[in-house]
Amino acid sequence: MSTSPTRHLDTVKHAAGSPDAAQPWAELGLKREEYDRIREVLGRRPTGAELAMYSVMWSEHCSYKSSKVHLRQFGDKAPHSDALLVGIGEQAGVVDVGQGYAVTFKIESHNHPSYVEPYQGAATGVGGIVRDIIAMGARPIAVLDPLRFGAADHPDTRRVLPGVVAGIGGYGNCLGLPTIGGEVVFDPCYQGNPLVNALCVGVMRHEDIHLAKASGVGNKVILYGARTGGDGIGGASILASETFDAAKPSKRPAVQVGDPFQEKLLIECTLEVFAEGLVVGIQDLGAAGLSCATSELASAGSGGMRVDLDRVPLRDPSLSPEEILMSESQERMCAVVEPGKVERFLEICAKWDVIATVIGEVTDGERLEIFWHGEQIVDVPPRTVAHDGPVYERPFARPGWQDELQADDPARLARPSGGAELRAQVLRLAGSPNQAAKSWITDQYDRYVLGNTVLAQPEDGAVLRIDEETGLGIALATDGNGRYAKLDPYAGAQLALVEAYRNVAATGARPLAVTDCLNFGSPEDPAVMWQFAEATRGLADACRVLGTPVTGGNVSLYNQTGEAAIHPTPVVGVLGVLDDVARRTPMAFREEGLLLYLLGETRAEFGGSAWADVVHGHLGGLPPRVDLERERLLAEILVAASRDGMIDAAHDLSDGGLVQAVAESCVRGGRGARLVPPDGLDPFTFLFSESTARAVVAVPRSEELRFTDMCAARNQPAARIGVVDGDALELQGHFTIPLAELRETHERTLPALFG
Amino acid sequence: MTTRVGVVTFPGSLDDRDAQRAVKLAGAEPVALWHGDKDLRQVDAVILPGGFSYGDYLRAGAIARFSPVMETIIEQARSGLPVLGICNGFQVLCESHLLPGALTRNDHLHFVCRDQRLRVENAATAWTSAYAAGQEITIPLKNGEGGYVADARTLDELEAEGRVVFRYLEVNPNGSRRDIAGVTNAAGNVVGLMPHPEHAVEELTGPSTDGLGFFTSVLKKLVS
Amino acid sequence: MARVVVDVMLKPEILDPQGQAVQRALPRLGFEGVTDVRQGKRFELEVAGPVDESVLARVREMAETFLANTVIEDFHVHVEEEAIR
Amino acid sequence: MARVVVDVMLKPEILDPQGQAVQRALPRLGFEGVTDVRQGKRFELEVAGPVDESVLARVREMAETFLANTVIEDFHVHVEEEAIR
Ligand SMILES: Nc1ncnc2c1ncn2[C@@H]1O[C@H](COP(=O)(O)OP(=O)(O)O)[C@@H](O)[C@H]1O
Ligand SMILES: [Mg+2]
Repeated sequence: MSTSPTRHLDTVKHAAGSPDAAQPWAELGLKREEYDRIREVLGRRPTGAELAMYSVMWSEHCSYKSSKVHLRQFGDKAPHSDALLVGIGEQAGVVDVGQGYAVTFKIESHNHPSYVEPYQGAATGVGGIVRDIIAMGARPIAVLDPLRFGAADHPDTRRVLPGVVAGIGGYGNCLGLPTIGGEVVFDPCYQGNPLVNALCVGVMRHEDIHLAKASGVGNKVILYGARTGGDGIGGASILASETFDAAKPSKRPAVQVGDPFQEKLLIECTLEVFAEGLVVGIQDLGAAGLSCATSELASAGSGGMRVDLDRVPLRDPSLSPEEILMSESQERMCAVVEPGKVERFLEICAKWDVIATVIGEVTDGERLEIFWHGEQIVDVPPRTVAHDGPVYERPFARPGWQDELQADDPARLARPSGGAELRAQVLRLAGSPNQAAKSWITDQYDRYVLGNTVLAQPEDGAVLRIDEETGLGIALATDGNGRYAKLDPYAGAQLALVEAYRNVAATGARPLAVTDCLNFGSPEDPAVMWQFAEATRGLADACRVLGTPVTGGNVSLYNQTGEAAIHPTPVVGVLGVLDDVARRTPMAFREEGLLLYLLGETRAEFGGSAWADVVHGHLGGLPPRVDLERERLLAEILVAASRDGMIDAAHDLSDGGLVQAVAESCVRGGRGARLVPPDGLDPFTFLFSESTARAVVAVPRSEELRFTDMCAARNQPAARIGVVDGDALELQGHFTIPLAELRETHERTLPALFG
Repeated sequence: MTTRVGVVTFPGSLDDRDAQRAVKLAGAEPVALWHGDKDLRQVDAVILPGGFSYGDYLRAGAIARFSPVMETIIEQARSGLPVLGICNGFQVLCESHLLPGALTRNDHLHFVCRDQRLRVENAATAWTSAYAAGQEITIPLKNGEGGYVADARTLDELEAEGRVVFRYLEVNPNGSRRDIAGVTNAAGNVVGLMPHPEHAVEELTGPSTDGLGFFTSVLKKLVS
Repeated sequence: MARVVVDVMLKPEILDPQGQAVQRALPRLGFEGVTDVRQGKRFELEVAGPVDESVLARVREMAETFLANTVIEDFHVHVEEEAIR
Repeated sequence: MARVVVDVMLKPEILDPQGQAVQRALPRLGFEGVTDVRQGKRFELEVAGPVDESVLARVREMAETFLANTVIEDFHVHVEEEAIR
């Protein structure tokens, strides 16, 4: 695959003179037509180095060739938003949160690497998304980690989960970023394909926004950070772009090992060079390493670029130029710097003990030219590498089984009869792995570092202060429900959005913008492609109605073992803003006598529900109905109630329904609650339905009138369902569960499985 | 004249800005100190903050201990400069032999972040005079290598001399010998502990404001 | 009673941040001339009974499946001839 | 070029939770007969030039002051005879 430096060097000149030389395009994951297109673009066969660059950059992972045509909707249908400063297409979107602050956030996947090597896969996933945020000029301030694993009691989950969690903690804690929210979902469909998504958020002043581009002839290209080694060659991006087959050793990439300490130095060093105005453009090195950074920087700038690849500091001196171009060594960045500022730039790097090397410069040509010991090995139009990759209109078709699945209505399932059975099922849900407390995991994450964490897990949304004087802050939540999306991918994507949106609103924050990670099976399967098309359409449509633009995200395809794809799993992150974080609404019921109100309408909706799963092992029917106008109204009510101090606690209702939410708020606050179903609702539906656009709030008696008046005035359905009281969860006339028993049931599950 | 409290930043320090914030909230002036400078900029006291200095790669605190700033701190601590080591700072102080014992991997082998109940056993040190002996406080704990160990003789000596400053209550989160969360040197000017008082100085962001007393204690001592 | 030692080191191509941190610190401490440092793990197993080839084979299997992560690490098993302590 | 190895182990009287965790797991994995496990560190130093007594003395000093924390750890320095890889 590669030419070692001692062997013959495949120069541009040599390539032009040897059109018929055999090239390993298929091994590098290229299709015949793609290889032919490269030859057409170049007017000759590519050199080995060029082939390496095109192959990684045109991989599914880097080029989005299957998803591009669908992702366009996020731009085309984007709602107008005054808050959007930088939209989709940059390394991460940027949102105006007021008072001169801008926030950038993005979610990414590291699914395949985390299956191969859970600790390092997850750790480097965090590292990668953090560098995206630094590259925008922002200081990273927090991480969220939506995770999905196979069955909780499967032996392989015991290997993957502890490793992934330790990796996220090991990297994030050492880097000094609080990990303050996320998800943990277990489902057999993720057995061979765990999903490790990571979201990072950063903050900066408006004037500090930086975009990746290389302009200004004569400006220097500086590579800084870790030395380049053999990591990920062969390669992680290619691996993430094909059906994963762990049995094929040739597809096992050299695992990338993260160095969070190096990344911490990179953060401080990068922020310092930004602050001194030393950079023209900057780009992180992630998938496809230098191939990506040089071609993207060059194609975003005005001129061309020349790089002397032999100047790249190496960890392994035997690497060939092709390997250097493809290496995915972590903790590296690339900056474009005016010649007069290079010295100062290098000084700051030295202060932070960061290796920095001038490897090239911006030229007045239009080509990206790469040299190896003086000989030219790459001469390409950078756009053709970075942006003009293949675009596929992959066929898609609603799968034949979809109708049957939807027809399998959960109405046929036996419902609990009587108080004892209700009680038993409440406890079964509260202790089921998906509903159980996640503290065994989240206690391994530092939630205090940086000193601005106002709310963290298990709260609905994470809340961070960003200005100590004014109290300005943001809220974030991520959600996704593969079961819903399997039943109806269009609705499923919308349900992910509305849940995250509602979670953010429950804290009192105004939802502003969206990032998404689309985890799906193989795009070569028309059924999967249909799920993907439906999900993107659903998300784009709903974002338009809610006025929350998608600012960026990530697509992870080929999450599939053999013929079996994972459930379609769009994961959505929502960012909101609070003018004063002192006003945030927590989830805990902390005082006796608070009145409990159920906001929203409850219907008998059990398709894809936690109840159907836990009690009956059933997945069928239709997911809960989406009502975007109701979601928007509910958010307005929650935000107004928080701002005006009308409520003491709020918790959104989602999987597990009302009783799960109330149980969580009781356990968190150390208080019991007495519940009575509102008129017309049977106890079962009251407790377990997963109807959307609902939340439970705790209202002090002194505020009751003001609160109910507001709901009435805005047509927000609100029903008084009980009171915070005693030390048990009671459904009046049906059952009582002592708080201690509830807590014990909720908290013992994960330690018992993984402790 | 305001009291100046230095906070050292090593490569990999994480809670340095939090320690500075706590110093400010207590009414003193925080002064940033850089690991590479021997000069302590005329501060009246020094805090070694939490974090992962040098990635904690060899042993927590082992590499930081050899930094230029530590040369001066070790020297001045011996002649009475108040020094507080929090978490990684505590590890640095043990590695520097300013405090006895060592911190090892948590017995359960996981990083743990929790709101930890402590008893203040000694309220006579430079950093604890704002508390009453026996007072119970809750402040965050977050570490992977917080198990305090020392040989039995050293432990007995610490107990006998009242140099165990904090003890874990309810849960021993890391297998520390005799539930020790923090210790002092014989003179009472150097104190180290694993939990993080600087994360318990504001209602909004901490589990309590119980940590503020560390910073007011040193202020009181320096002013008097 | 015999002691079997399993040494586990990262594969040469895998980044070793720990070893690098040590190496970088050495010159500052006045130790010159060390061109590379790798940090690994050493397991000392006390085994009941004599150590014959079948015991060693079992330990090798243990190293392969458990003590080392062969995705990123190599290991070496040997009987301790010389006591550390 | 020569390789000097420094093995660092917790002193016998210091609790070794990592070693214990390994030992506890072994029977579950079907490995019986291991009565104790201790986990320590192994440093491989590549040294330029020949390794004579003075180099070893320097490495010992390095181990004493830096690679090991002698409050809780013992160490052992030796020249590598047998390569792991
Ligand atoms: N892997 C994780 N990392 C951090 N926080 C998590 C993780 N998994 C779950 N959480 C937190 O636990 C709480 C409950 O999660 P979940 O039940 O998914 O919330 P919801 O259903 O309201 O979205 C939330 O605060 C969430 O952020
Ligand atoms: Mg929620």
